[in-house]
Amino acid sequence: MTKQVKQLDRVIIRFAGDSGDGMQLTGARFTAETAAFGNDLSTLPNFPAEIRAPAGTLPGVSSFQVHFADFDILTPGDAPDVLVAMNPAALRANVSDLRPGATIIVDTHDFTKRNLARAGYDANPLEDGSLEDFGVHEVDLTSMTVEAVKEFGLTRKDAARAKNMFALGLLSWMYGRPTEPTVEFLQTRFASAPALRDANIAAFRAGWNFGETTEAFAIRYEVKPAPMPTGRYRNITGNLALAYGIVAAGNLTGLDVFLGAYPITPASDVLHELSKHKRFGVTTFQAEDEIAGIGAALGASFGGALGVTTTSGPGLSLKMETLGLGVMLELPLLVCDIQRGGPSTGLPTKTEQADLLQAMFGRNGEAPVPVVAPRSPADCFDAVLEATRIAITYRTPVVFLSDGYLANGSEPWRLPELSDLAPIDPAFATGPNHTADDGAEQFLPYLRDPDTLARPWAIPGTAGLEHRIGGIEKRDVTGDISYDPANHDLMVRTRQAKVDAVAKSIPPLEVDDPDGDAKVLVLGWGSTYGPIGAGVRRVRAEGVPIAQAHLRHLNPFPSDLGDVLQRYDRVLVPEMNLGQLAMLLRAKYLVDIVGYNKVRGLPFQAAELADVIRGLAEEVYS
Amino acid sequence: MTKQVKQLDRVIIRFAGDSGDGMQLTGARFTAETAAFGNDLSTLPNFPAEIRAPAGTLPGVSSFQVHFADFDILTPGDAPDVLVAMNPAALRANVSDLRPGATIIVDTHDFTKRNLARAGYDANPLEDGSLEDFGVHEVDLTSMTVEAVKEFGLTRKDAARAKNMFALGLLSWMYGRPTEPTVEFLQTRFASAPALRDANIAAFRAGWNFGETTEAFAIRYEVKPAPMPTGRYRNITGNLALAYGIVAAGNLTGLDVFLGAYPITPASDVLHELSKHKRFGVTTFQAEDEIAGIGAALGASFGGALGVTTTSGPGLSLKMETLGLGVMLELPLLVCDIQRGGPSTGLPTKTEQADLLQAMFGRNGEAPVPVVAPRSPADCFDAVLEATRIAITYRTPVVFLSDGYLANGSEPWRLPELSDLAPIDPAFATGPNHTADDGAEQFLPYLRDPDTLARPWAIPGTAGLEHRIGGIEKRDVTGDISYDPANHDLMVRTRQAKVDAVAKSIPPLEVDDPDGDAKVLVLGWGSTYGPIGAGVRRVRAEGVPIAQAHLRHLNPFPSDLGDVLQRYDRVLVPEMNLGQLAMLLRAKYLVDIVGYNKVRGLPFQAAELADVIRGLAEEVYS
Amino acid sequence: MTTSLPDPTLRQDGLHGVPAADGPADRKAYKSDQEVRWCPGCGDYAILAAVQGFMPDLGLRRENIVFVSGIGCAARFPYYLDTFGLHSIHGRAPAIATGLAVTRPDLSVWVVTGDGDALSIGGNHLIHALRRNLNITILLFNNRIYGLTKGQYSPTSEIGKVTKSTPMGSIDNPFDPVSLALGAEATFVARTIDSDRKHLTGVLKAAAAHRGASLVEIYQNCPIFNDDAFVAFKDRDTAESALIPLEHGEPVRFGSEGEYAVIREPSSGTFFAVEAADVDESQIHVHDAHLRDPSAAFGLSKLTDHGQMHRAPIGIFRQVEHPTYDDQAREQITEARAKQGDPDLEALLSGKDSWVVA
Amino acid sequence: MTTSLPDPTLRQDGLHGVPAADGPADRKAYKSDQEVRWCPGCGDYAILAAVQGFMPDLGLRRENIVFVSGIGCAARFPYYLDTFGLHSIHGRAPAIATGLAVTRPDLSVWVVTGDGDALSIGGNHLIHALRRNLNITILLFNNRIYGLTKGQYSPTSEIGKVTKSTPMGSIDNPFDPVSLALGAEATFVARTIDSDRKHLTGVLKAAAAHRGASLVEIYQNCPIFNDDAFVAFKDRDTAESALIPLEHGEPVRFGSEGEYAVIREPSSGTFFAVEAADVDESQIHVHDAHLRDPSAAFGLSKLTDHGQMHRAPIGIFRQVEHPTYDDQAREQITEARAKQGDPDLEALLSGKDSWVVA
Ligand SMILES: Cc1ncc(C[n+]2csc(CCOP(=O)(O)OP(=O)(O)O)c2C)c(N)n1
Ligand SMILES: Cc1ncc(C[n+]2csc(CCOP(=O)(O)OP(=O)(O)O)c2C)c(N)n1
Ligand code: SF4
Ligand code: SF4
Ligand SMILES: [Mg+2]
Ligand SMILES: [Mg+2]
Repeated sequence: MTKQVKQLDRVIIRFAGDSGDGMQLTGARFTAETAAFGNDLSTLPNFPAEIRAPAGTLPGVSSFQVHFADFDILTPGDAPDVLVAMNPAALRANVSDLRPGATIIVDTHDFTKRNLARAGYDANPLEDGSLEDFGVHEVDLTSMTVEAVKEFGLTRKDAARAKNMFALGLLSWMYGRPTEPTVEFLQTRFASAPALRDANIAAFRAGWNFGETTEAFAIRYEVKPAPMPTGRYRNITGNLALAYGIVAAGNLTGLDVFLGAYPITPASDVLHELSKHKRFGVTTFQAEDEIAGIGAALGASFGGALGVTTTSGPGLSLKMETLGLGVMLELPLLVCDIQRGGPSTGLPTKTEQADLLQAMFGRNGEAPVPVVAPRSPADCFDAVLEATRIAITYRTPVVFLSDGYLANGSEPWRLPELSDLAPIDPAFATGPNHTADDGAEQFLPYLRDPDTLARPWAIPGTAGLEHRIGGIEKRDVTGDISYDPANHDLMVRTRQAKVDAVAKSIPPLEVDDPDGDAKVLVLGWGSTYGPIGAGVRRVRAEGVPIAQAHLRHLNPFPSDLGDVLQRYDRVLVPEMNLGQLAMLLRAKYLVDIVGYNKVRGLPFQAAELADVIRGLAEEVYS
Repeated sequence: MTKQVKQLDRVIIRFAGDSGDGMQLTGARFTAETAAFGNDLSTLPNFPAEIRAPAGTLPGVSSFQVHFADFDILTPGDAPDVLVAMNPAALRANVSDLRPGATIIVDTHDFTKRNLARAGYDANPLEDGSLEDFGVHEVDLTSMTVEAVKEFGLTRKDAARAKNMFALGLLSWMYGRPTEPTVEFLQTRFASAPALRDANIAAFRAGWNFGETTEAFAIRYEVKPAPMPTGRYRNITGNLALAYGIVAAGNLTGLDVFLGAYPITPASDVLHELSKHKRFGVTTFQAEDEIAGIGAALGASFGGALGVTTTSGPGLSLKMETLGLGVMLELPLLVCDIQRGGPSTGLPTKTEQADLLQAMFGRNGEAPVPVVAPRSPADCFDAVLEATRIAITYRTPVVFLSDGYLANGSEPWRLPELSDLAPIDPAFATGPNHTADDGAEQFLPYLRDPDTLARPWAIPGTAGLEHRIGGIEKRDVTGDISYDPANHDLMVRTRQAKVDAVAKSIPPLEVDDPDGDAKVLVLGWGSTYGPIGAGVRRVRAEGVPIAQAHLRHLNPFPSDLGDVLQRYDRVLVPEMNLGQLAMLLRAKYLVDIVGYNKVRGLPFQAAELADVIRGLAEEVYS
Repeated sequence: MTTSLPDPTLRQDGLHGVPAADGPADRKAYKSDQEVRWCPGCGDYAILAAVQGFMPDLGLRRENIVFVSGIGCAARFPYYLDTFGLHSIHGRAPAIATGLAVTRPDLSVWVVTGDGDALSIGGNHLIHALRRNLNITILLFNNRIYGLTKGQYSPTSEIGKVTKSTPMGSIDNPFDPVSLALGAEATFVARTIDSDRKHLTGVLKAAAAHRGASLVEIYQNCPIFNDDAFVAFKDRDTAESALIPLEHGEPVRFGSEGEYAVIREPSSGTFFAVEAADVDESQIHVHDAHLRDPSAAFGLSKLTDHGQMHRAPIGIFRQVEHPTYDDQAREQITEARAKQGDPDLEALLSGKDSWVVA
Repeated sequence: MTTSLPDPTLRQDGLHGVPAADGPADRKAYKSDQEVRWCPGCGDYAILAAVQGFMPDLGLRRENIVFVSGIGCAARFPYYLDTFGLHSIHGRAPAIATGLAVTRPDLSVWVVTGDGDALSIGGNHLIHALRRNLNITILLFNNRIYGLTKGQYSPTSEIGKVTKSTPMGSIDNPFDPVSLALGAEATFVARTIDSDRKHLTGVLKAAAAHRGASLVEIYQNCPIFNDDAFVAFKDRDTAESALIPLEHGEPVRFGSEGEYAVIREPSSGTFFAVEAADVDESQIHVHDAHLRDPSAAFGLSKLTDHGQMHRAPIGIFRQVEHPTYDDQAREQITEARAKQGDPDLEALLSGKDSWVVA
């Protein structure tokens, strides 16, 4: 039968099921097809904190949301247009997020008394009319899948397992996604298990055909490719972009990379990924704890490698004493914190921005470090290169602040031309750097570059540069132990001045103020970039002028930030914390920042921010 | 011969010698005599970081300064009037601090070529006229001591050792100090070694008689007792007052005290002192590291004891993760940080105020804790009782911020009437705190007191109150694990609100503005109280109206702080850091605080602050 | 292998001082209201069942029992027992338990920890708790993997283990928790396995009965991330010839018909597993868990192979009396009071050098 | 007890890969310009002299030697040697050395640490460095006290020790660093003493020659805070009957005329010191440091008494070959390159699923 085709500019689909149902894989595949098709897209996975909560229960629900469009989009979307629910729990956990009139595709197979109860339903939602605002498609995905793959002689369990591919096939049909990539993927993925391979491919095709043939689905949707700058693209998550950025940093500095890390959600994947790239001269060391992880990285830096450590909030707390040593030693070091919900163990799998002040101040004494934050998944690549530039140029530890949303979210990434990436020169000291009055050639480990205030990086193995350094206060220039009061005051100020001096190398803040007539500035940092941008867009679309700027450098701030803030009547700073950046801005610039703060473990929604911005704009412009 | 007696209102004496010369003891004894005599006083010991640097070298010099007067004084004084130097290094290390015309008493015995060289003197300062601005008394203290004690048949080494008592005797004579206390002290101290006892007493008497008889000393000085409020007094250091405060806290709460600590300068003495007071129900646990120290203390708190941990900056960094757990568990816990020079190992034996922001923000996530700081050595007693009140009443960890200057400095302390100390009720939960709709009696571990927002403290052993808590986000009221976004936002805000609520229990800020006409306010926190007060006095003495206020509560601030700041044209905040309190004030109140910052590892000097205050006043009043 | 515990009100053992329950309790009383959330087939279920099963036998008041854990799948344990519980942070449970045990002689304090929690981040607290002989019972759930973080190798994983963080295989020697504990002066060291409820229960009861730090390594299967770790011990055919049960005072024999035995090679002093038939009965090593010298116990721990496991001794390796840290800490307080008399705060504060201003 | 080291360019030992010096150096070359700042009579002076003394014999380039230390009196050591040095933070030296050793095969990496630094706050890093068999040489200066912080008891202090923090005496069992290291799978474990320059030098050279983690416990006197800790070993009359020298392949005899010997009691397997005269030569234990099984070495470590010491074995307890963590980490990189070919960053970034927008 021929089907009606409807044009859409954007669609938000959420796949939801039990942890065991392979929803992350399904979402990833749909995303890959969508990317290949050429839409712009943004994704948001959401998994339970438990390894595997009991099947069919709410805590066991895992979901993956993908937002794709024929224009450039900034977020995974607020309210899904389509929900694929593989069991009652998946339905119950997600239905309240849907927009009115949304489409729901449910696998009815598990809607048994028992499973409804496990999900906390007293009545069957498919029957009690509670879903009447939605377009519900009841399909026994499981049985159809089992039927479709019976020829391959799998156990019933394995056969049923392929239902996620059936669902993927159906959705691929609905939105005219290309199918080859997925077929190829399944071929390689299950190369070693032919039966599984064929079953999954068959299920996938069966799902497609089901859409094609059944009456139930009368409409297909078309979302045209989005116009994008020319170039080669790939879809990438924040953690992957971070890992690749670290590999690239080794390449651009010409240094071996040493990662010292202790596993912790949501940072572990960076360790996993980097452990695969040994041939790039990347060594990964799974340490006994976070302290050993940063300690080993610092030792590697002392030896002339690019020392890196990756962790999340609780781990960062443990690294603080050693980070302070790094500040004293003035050695390059990358400390990457993939922020999660806190305090303490908090919400390990949820996102948050509440480690900014810890990164700034979490050490004893005056121990300043530069802080850099990426704004989107793909931006993790560029941001970590910037962090590396600062660390190497200024001989200092740098804290890189990503978060769970960036880490696991994905977006299309336009691949950089390697030739466009600026090399970073470690400029090791190779000989004496001073001639004494008596004409003797000397090496002075704390004699600084007058411009950057950086000290020489003299690595073991360099004849004549033997020297000893440590965590006790050091005499200016010589680096010898010094208890002299004036010297201490000087060194404390010099370490601060060195970090402040980084600002000289930071470009002016980019302010997006289309007509230059906005009186309200929305300023953010980190992963709020997408939601803020989307919110700003909506309000602008209503004809209200709004300026937007986003900070990559949290310490030091760009030199012109103060002037920028002065230019606007009101400055709104949305943060997924209780106002940490706002506090730093208020203290430094004495500007009465308006904070909008939510600490829900979830990214902001565009609509929510649009309301806040609109509200503020009304005050200002009325 | 009869000697002329000269009246003085105040004198600053510094005893300086090699680490082995017993200068700390000498100073302590002179202080005890002075206290007994009834002067007001303030002391400042200063020891080398090395255990025992080579004898006769500058790094080996140890000194003790005592300032006493016939009026109430606030600091150990800026420039000594008298220096007692037991060797060339002691002279060289201290002479530059003296006021012009100061008196120097040198033990000439060690002024040999070799010892002059070790101290870095090319020429003998006693001969090259470099000391002409001073009144120098050259005395071979060592030989006279050896002579004085020869009858007791000590080795020459032991005999010479008594020279510090000879010096003490001489100074005691010069300033008319009572001698009995010291004689008694020596009798008990050396009870087990009669020869040493007699020798030291003899040396002490010999020193006194030498002053009495020799022509060299023509003048005796008299410093009348200072008028002080009636009561019983003792001289006390900050660390001792802190230890006693903790013992008293156990007494006032009726709880056993458990101290989990790992030794670290300058906090170790608190562990040492508390380990002596087991009979007060104080258990001290020398842990394997700082993390175990706070962990054990937190475990003890869970069990219903008063959990305490003591440390210094680097140790506080290590405790942060566990402190965050304490914030989640909402249990009482005292975390005492005796700040020292940082960052990293920094200047272990020097003082600093640079851990304030670490205390405020050094944990992952939003993890607020109240912060309290003492203002003087004796005030450590009251301040830790206040910290205990907050910790117990609000079920929260509290950070107590002392520093090296308070820890080792001393002053007379008017002993409190025990009956005046308010009891602190731990108010353990004893039964269910909620009746369910079905009438069932329940215990809800996170059901809060509406006023304080404190949760119940239900300790093991209480039948029916069995419950489980941990570091994962908890559901409001029940304390069960919860990953619910709205609940997380609520709990984050509630923990913050609870700490903010402490402000309701804090008295209004005391502002000392004698005629209420000052336009300049000098605001401080912690150990700067003395120097600031002394500086303010000097400027007021010149007829310039200056207001002074000092913060005991750094988090939350007293509720009226904002209004106070508004009342003054200019607010000066002197800090021994780069402006940490200033930053908090600017951020919260948007007031353009004027910071005065020195990070020299030494307390401010009254004269220095007077200049700064005067300078600012001139701007404002002109 | 089952130890019956004397009436808690009388006994001088590990539970001395912990108030006895008024009446018998049943296992249900120890089940909390929380839904258990481990993966299907996780060995943790069996251990939970065993613990809930024998808790009533201890005859203690439930409110005087505290389970302290760190972080990990294993560390979720306390939520499922209706006693007091503290799910703390990664690796710190022994430290936290220290403050609790020292200040509360009336509590039975248990620590539940995983191989990563106990031996990786928490290694230092563990060896110090053992060294001090703190009166606590430590259950080390050893699944030879990081479960909660989804399958990285742990300090007990075999060399060459391929995991997410070691695609080319791990290169660290694993710890043997028993050897490590003996090297750290532990007074009670045992090993058992999730799949043998009777053995598990017997060892845990003996551990509870020991006054001092008891370390019990429990081989625990993680079907999701390390399913084959203990196959040799689970599989009916191989289990009996793979597990070497140590019984105090008994010759060490194993195998379905006791066809294997353990002997000590005289010159090197090394223990070997042999065919019982090949040696004289007199050569078979007789296990003595009560030896002061831990060397024999240490030697036996070296019979454990650390690759894909096919052989390991289980049972109590060492069990010796030694004063506990917490008992002595409390005795010092008693002694101080006896010596120095009742505390007098006023006298303390005024000290020796006070003076009066009238 | 002295080990002569082969030409560094040829050897396959612990120093393999570290460039050889062009010519002979003398000890002065190893003295830094920093004034040594320990108390008069501190055992650290003797150790420093010994190290400065034999460093030239290693025949290495000075710039390829790195000393990493933690915090404590002992930890000041690196300042006094004119090599590269890192005086880090308390307890973390082994962790820091790990990153250095793994990334720089051309360096000779030494860790200097105290009993508090290594066994208290740093215990976990120490046992993990040993377990991994990192190619570093660890000098543990054991003065059985916290020196730098002015005399609190340490994890090696005897029970009952009265210190500033334990006025009524300490109540913790001390660790035996040798037992602990063996429990942690260490491949080279030795003990020596500051007062015997020859023995000290010999053991340290052997440690440097070992490829893998070498732990050398050095009894070090702290005259200021723990002066009597090792009296029995210093005092001429008692020393020879107090120290039990272990020599690989030799029967264990001691005493000025070798009048004492060590035997292993057959049934328990425990080692005892006896009058040589009372036993048959054949009963005397012959030391084998190369046994794979560490049990005998562990047993010998238990001859150490941990009270006021009057008996302790010194020498090399264990020395066995085992692949090192750092060598293997580097081999994996080489292997990866061989297998997967030269790195291609562009290919890595674009991955398998990239597409082109024209
Ligand atoms: C400070 C800190 N670091 C890391 C983590 C992440 N983490 C949680 S559990 C765990 C290891 C779990 O392994 P194990 O202790 O063996 O317990 P299992 O899950 O296997 O039972 C890690 C690395 C954390 N929660 N906190
Ligand atoms: C994080 C931290 N905690 C505590 C200290 C204080 N501290 C310095 S050295 C030391 C112990 C020294 O003992 P040991 O390691 O035996 O060395 P020794 O001085 O005896 O040579 C301590 C507790 C510190 N510097 N840093
Ligand atoms: S991951 Fe492994 S250890 Fe954790 S719950 Fe699942 S099966 Fe058990
Ligand atoms: S305190 Fe002891 S260990 Fe430290 S330098 Fe002095 S003598 Fe040596
Ligand atoms: Mg595990
Ligand atoms: Mg020591």
